[in-house]
Amino acid sequence: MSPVRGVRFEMSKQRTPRGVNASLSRRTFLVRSVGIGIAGTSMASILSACQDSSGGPAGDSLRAKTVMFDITTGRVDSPELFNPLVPGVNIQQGLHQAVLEPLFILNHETEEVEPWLGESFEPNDTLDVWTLTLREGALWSDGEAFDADDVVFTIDLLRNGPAELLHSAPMKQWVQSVTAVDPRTVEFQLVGPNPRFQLDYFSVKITNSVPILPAHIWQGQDPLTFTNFDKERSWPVFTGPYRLTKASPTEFIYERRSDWWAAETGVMKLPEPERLVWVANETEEVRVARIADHQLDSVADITAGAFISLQTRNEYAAAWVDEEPYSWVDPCVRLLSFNHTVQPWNDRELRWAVNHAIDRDEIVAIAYEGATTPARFFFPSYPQLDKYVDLLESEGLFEEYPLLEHNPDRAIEILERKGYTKNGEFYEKDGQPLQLRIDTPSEITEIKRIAQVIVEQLRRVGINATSNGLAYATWSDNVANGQYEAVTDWGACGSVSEPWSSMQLYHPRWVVAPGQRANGNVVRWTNQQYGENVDRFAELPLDDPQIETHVVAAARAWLDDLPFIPIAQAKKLVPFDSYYWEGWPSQSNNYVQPPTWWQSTHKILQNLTPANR
Amino acid sequence: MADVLLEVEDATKTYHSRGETTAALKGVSLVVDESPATIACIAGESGSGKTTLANSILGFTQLTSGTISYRGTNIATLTRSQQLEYRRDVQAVFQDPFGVYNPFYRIRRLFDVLIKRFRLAQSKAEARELIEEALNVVGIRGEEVLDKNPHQLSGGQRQRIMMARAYLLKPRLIVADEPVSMVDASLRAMILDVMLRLRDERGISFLYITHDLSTAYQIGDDIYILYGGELIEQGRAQEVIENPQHEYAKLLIGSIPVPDPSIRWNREPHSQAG
Amino acid sequence: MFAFTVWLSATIMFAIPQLAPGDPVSAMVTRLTQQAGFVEGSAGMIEAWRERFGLDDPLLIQYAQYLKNMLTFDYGYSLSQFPVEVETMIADAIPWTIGLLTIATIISFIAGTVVGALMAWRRSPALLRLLLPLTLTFTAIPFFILGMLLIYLFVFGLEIFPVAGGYDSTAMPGFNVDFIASVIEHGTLPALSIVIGSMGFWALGMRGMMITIEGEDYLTLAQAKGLNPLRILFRYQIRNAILPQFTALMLSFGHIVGGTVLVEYIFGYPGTGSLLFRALSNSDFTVTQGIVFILILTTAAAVLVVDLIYPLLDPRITYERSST
Amino acid sequence: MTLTVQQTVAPAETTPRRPRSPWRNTKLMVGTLMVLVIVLIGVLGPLFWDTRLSAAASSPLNLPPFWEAGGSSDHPLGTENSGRDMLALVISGAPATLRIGLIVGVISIVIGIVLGFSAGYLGGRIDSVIRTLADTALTIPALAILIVISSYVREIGIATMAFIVALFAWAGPTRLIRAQVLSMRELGYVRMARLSGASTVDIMFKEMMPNLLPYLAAAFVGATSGGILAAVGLESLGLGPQRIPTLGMTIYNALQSSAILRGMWWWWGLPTVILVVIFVGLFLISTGLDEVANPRLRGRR
Amino acid sequence: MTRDMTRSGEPLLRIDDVHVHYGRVIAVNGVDLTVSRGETLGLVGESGSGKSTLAMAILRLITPPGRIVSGRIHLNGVDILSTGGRQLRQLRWTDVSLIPQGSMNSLNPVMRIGDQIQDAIEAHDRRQTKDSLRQRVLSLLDMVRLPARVYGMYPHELSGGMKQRVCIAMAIALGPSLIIADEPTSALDVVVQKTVAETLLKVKEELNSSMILVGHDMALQAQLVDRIAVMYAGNIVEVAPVAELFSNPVHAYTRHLIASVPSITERKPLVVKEFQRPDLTTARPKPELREVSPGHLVALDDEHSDRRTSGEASEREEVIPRG
Repeated sequence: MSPVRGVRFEMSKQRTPRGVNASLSRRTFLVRSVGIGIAGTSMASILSACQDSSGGPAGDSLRAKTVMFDITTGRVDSPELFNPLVPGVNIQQGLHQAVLEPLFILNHETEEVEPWLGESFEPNDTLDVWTLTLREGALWSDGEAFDADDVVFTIDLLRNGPAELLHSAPMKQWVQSVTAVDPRTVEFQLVGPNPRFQLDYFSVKITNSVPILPAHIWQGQDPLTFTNFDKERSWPVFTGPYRLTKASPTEFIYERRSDWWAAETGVMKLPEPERLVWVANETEEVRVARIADHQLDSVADITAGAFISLQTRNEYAAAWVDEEPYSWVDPCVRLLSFNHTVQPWNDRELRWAVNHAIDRDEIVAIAYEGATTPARFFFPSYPQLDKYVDLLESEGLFEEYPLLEHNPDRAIEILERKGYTKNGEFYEKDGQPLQLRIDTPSEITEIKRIAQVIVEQLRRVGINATSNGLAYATWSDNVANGQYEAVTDWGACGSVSEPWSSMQLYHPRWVVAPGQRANGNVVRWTNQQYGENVDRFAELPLDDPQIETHVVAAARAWLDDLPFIPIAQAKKLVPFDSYYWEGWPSQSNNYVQPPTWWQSTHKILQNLTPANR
Repeated sequence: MADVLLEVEDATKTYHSRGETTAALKGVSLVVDESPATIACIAGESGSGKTTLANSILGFTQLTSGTISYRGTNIATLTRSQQLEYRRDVQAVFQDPFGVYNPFYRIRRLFDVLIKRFRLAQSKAEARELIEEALNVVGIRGEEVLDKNPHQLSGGQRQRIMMARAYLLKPRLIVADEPVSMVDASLRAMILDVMLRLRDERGISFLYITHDLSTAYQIGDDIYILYGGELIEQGRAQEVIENPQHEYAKLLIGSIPVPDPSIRWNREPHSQAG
Repeated sequence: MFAFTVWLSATIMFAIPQLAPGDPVSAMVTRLTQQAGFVEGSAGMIEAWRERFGLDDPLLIQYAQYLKNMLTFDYGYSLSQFPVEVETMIADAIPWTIGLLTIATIISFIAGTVVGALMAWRRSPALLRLLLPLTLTFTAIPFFILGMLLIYLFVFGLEIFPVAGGYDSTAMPGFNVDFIASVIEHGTLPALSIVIGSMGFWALGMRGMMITIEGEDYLTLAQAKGLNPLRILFRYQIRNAILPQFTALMLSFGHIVGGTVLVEYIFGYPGTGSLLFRALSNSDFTVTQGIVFILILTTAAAVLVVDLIYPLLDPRITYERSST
Repeated sequence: MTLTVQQTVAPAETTPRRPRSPWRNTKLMVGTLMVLVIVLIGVLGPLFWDTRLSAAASSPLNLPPFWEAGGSSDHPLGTENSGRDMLALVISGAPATLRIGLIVGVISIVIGIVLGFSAGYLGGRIDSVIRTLADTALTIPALAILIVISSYVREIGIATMAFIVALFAWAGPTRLIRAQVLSMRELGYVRMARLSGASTVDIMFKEMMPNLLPYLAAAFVGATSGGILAAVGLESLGLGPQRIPTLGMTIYNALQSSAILRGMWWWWGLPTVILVVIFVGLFLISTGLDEVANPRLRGRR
Repeated sequence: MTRDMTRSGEPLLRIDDVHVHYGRVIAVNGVDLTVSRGETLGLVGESGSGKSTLAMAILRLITPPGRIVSGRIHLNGVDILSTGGRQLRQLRWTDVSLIPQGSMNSLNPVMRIGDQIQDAIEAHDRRQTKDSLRQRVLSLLDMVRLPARVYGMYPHELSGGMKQRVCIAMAIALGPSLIIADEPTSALDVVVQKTVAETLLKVKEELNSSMILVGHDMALQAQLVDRIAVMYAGNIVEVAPVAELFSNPVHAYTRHLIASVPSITERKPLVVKEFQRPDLTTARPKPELREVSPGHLVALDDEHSDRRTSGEASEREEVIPRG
């Protein structure tokens, strides 16, 4: 109770950012409405007294010590839930950016796995025993030592606990046993070789990683209903450099702990921001308006149009890249996927016809207003993966299979060769019109807009394409159960620094009959040659040079069939305001990837310095 | 002995609403003769049950108990075709001369519908004749009214056209439910006169339902006085008015103002001096 | 009537997710795991969740359980926000909606009724009567379109109001000046859009009733009595004309609750409308059912209240007769 | 003795209370005109403008209307951020929106007539059942349930949309017609018709229906307007038809893309203006019809 | 010109050449009339004759589209038509009160009886305690023979006769010099009508007020009034003391009215006759009244003298404007 009350007191004294702007007229209005609404001049005078003090330098100096972030998911329905294992938790309100530290952080820029709470995580030669070494001197925020027992406790909880728990599925799948060798060493015995065990689960590959929980607090709790929150006891207890001091549906405040273990041990310096605030913003308008007024330092992914209008309002606002596409590439490439159990789209030639009908540049220009780049392959455009794509290019695969070639004439030629004739606007065969219905999840505007442009492009060559918005639940169910003709999706999402994760998703072993829920390969593409080649490097160490050969062979099989069509890189346009804080990541200062809703934000906090404006 | 046209026997009607039972008619019996044609008057104040009785006879409401027989047949047991027959034989004229006209249609339709439904005429010319005749009876010329809309007619005209309409079917009985109470006094005689003439010249009997005993006295053959759903006085008109037996009937007759300033009501004793 | 309404709508709410394609649980799991890409064990996870939410039980048992839960106000856990309880979420959201609604509706009711009365009053200045077309025009426009216009005008044009939310995200919910001030500030535009949009409705209804009773003899008599015109207006005209307005008022609560879904959406207002919309996007059927059930219950209760208090307002109507 | 009664010819047509045809009502006419304009935009628009420009990627992005700096006469009302031409969007969106309303209107009025007459005229148990159903449908917060339904049933075209909306829209007309029929049932001319041996069907359709016309028309317009309101509401939440560029969808897209923030007023403003015209037009028609049906409301400012 | 024929000099009410139009309808076409103190005047006519309009004109209760076009109405020497606002309000009820036509709807359905009577009293004499006010109302109720419990009742709880008594009680609350009773008993059953009419006369005489009794029922008028004015098509066609009028009706219309009253005392043949009603929307001259015997004035118009003698029903159309 007490810390919150303290905050409340402070909040009322500072010049808090409220609404879109804090102009005088609005304040006058506020006073008036309070005066009228609540009645009584006394109330109004109290309020104006508050305002007088809020204009002072004290308020500004507090702001200068604070970094304001955007809760990208909006309002938090469960502000007092800090259990990272249940679906109701919102870890992106600062919990895993400032409090819950990962063992390792995969730096998407360097593609190095950087140590954080963990020092190293090494496999044996057969890749089925992994040994984790923790940092020396790591402490929980309540002073208890962070040690191997905590790791063992957490992994065992996930292995043996309820199946509903987040992260439990992979631990149940992979970990045969986990043992504490000594307080800093944990040994994982896996059920089989897995070269990506550390990368996939413990290194913030995408968004977050398996959280390590303080055993002394979690012991005996029901992991499904434990909230892990107690104001009196300064819970949640994790290892990060900040402590939660306020939690409301719209705002979370964290204060810096001077006793952070990494600063104590000298591994890292104490982050400069004394205070971190995460604020829920209802709409893109609000986000942009607030960052334009320096009321936020970083906001979530916004549209290109909104960013352009932001730049005209705030000269300190910048994104990852200074010019188009402005955005940083997210790991999930946007695809056009066909259902291979549906005629006639199980015909590779028709899919190639579609590919030639598609103009990726136009999609980028229209659906993204220029904020992304076309996809050359179904890998995100990251250095390690680009190397493989470059390899495909040098092997001449793209000459053989001109994936990026926008050539409507060729598309038409294929269609006519296949016996399709034009009847009016569209092609048909045996009286059957050539139709393609592309289902999209209507809540996800970006995916929907891609489909809309594709539809227009296909219609231009004479394919009667339509796009059809579905509720996300329906859509994802349809996709998993193979009940669709085509979808725009991001189903190849997985690889970041190595190719297998994404490639294995389309392994024939995952193919199930339509109507059954597919756990991968939702397009139901069966290509044994592809499968064999993917299998060949499944268990190779990540740096094994043989991987290249197998990737090329698998990619050839893939390109030949073209089971789905990569369209565009996923963009994340993440603006930063350097009015109060400098040192934000950018392409020119690319020390880490920029999304501030990822657990890798810990690294950004290390790099922020006050602008002292 | 005269032929019985309509006989009401022990008619009782009760309404139930939310646990409360109200009796609108309590064992009312009466007879309307067919020949000679009779004007039987049902008189009573509001709430006496006279309208319920009329509605029951016209088949708009069902009796709780008791029977209404038309020429010896209980009207509740009429077959479909008998019902149509009954409709043809027993017609009605209502109090409100305005509401009975569907404002959407011209007057002509009132007659056309009947002619069509009851197949009264074989040809257009015959139909025209029938209508003219009916209107003649009530003293109206067809061309003056047939192509008009109801609101273009006066109250007296409307009520007479209704009479003509009823007459068109050559009914044996016309239930006239307060036919003059919404008509100006100076026009009242005209309608009552039509009734008399229909009785005398066409042999049509009437059930004249009214709150106004004086008009009943003027044209009625028999008078039945209802009070609270009960029949309290009945007999030949002259007899009932001049020599009432029931206390209430006496009170009722005594309360009717006499159009003669020389026979004034008694004022309150202390105000008589004025 | 009350029970029937509640039962029927509750059943509809139960049936919709049953009839609809898509499995909310697998959708939720897909959502949870999509960012991490492929999760091999997701089938087991789905199974576990289905069991937790009793989705594998026979339909009739689910239905019975559902009805029981609804009636005992036990809505269980949110599917997408597990282990948050649906009740908690609704309890957080409902004061906002009720607050916004009550205040906006009452303001609009009073203002509309007065305007309507004055429009029908013979003594009102002609200028006031010119208000009619204006008010009516606004009535025809949906709340949320008015909301957009207001945002454009006041937020981006004049920059007087904050664009969205129920309060400053930095204010601490509770009884403090900052919070209350910010609630008022944030509520003004949404409330205004409801007030502007519905005032004409009340005005029109009131005007109609005033005109309907205009020829009544008791008004002539009141005038003949030489009463003050204002007294006639309030105690005779308004007092009689306003009665049907109360029925409409209670009924309108239900409709406005529906209408405010959009207003809340436009203004990012943290009420039941936004919650409902979020729950739907998350296929969170427990929350959806809970909210809609509460909405139905409130509306049906409002109607019931009307039935109960109407006899108090209109001495002519005793309770027994009020059911027509 | 002389008679002082003035004798003059009194042609019935000059009866003082005889009103001018009530259908010549200003509100009715202005409202009809407004709706007609929208209909004309939809009917004639395609003759003058290429509605294929309402498809994504058909035009340059984010152009303002021609009179603003940067505007182009090729796209007189500007374009939005997917390269759709606003003029084409309006031309194809306005009739689509109206169509939804009309389907809803027709469905509701047909249901309303059938149920309303059955309930009002036949009475008894049928009446209780229908009345309860209608009252229930009126009580239920329809839009909330519609949102739920349409978020589940997403295979939405204009007809589906209209059917979903009509699920609740029939109750209003039903209740209104029932009330009218109920009060009419005891009217003199209905009794007269029964006395003339008219069948129930005849009484309903030949005697009552003609006099109900203004009410039916008002109920129809009301249901249409309510249908459009609900449909536009759902569309603006992104729950509408996806392929057809209805006005609500355009507003949804504009909201999704921060059109207000970006100052692209034409993007959300134009569909809004069209909707306002439709709503106000329908509203005027329905109040006009009210006045036709209810003469007491007539002749007041 | 009408001459005052009462003994007390200046009459209480004097109406001079009043014209009232309802839209295009000339409802009252130049009426001259006087009412003396203590007198009960019957104003008789059929629908559309303008009798109620004239009564309302005296109260200045003509509402649009009706308007008083010209004329003067002096009550107690005050020209009512030239007053307005407060003065008019003050004049109403203290000088002239109304017993309205439709007793069923004349009381505010949502106010208690006591409050409605108090309303009238309070509007005119303010300073009094709640208790004395209540006492006044109770004694008024007693005067019209209503039980005290009526004080706290709502109109719908009363029968028609009781409601009409309430209206009478209200009308006499301030002891007005003139009571206008507009068909006060037409909605009542005859038995009740008689007692209410008796009550009305009683209280009127107790207060020594004058009264205008508007009505269409000649028989009832014969019972209640001192003098009768017959209105036809917006004009007064005959005025005479009641006995004189009944024994010696001069005007054809008056005669017809008297003849059409069905008697309860003797059966006689119906007199069927139809009068041609003038078109009320066209301007027509105001008939001149001539005195045929003391206090008996008749509109004489030689031009149409032959029209009235016919005893047969004329088949001519007539138009009766309703309302």
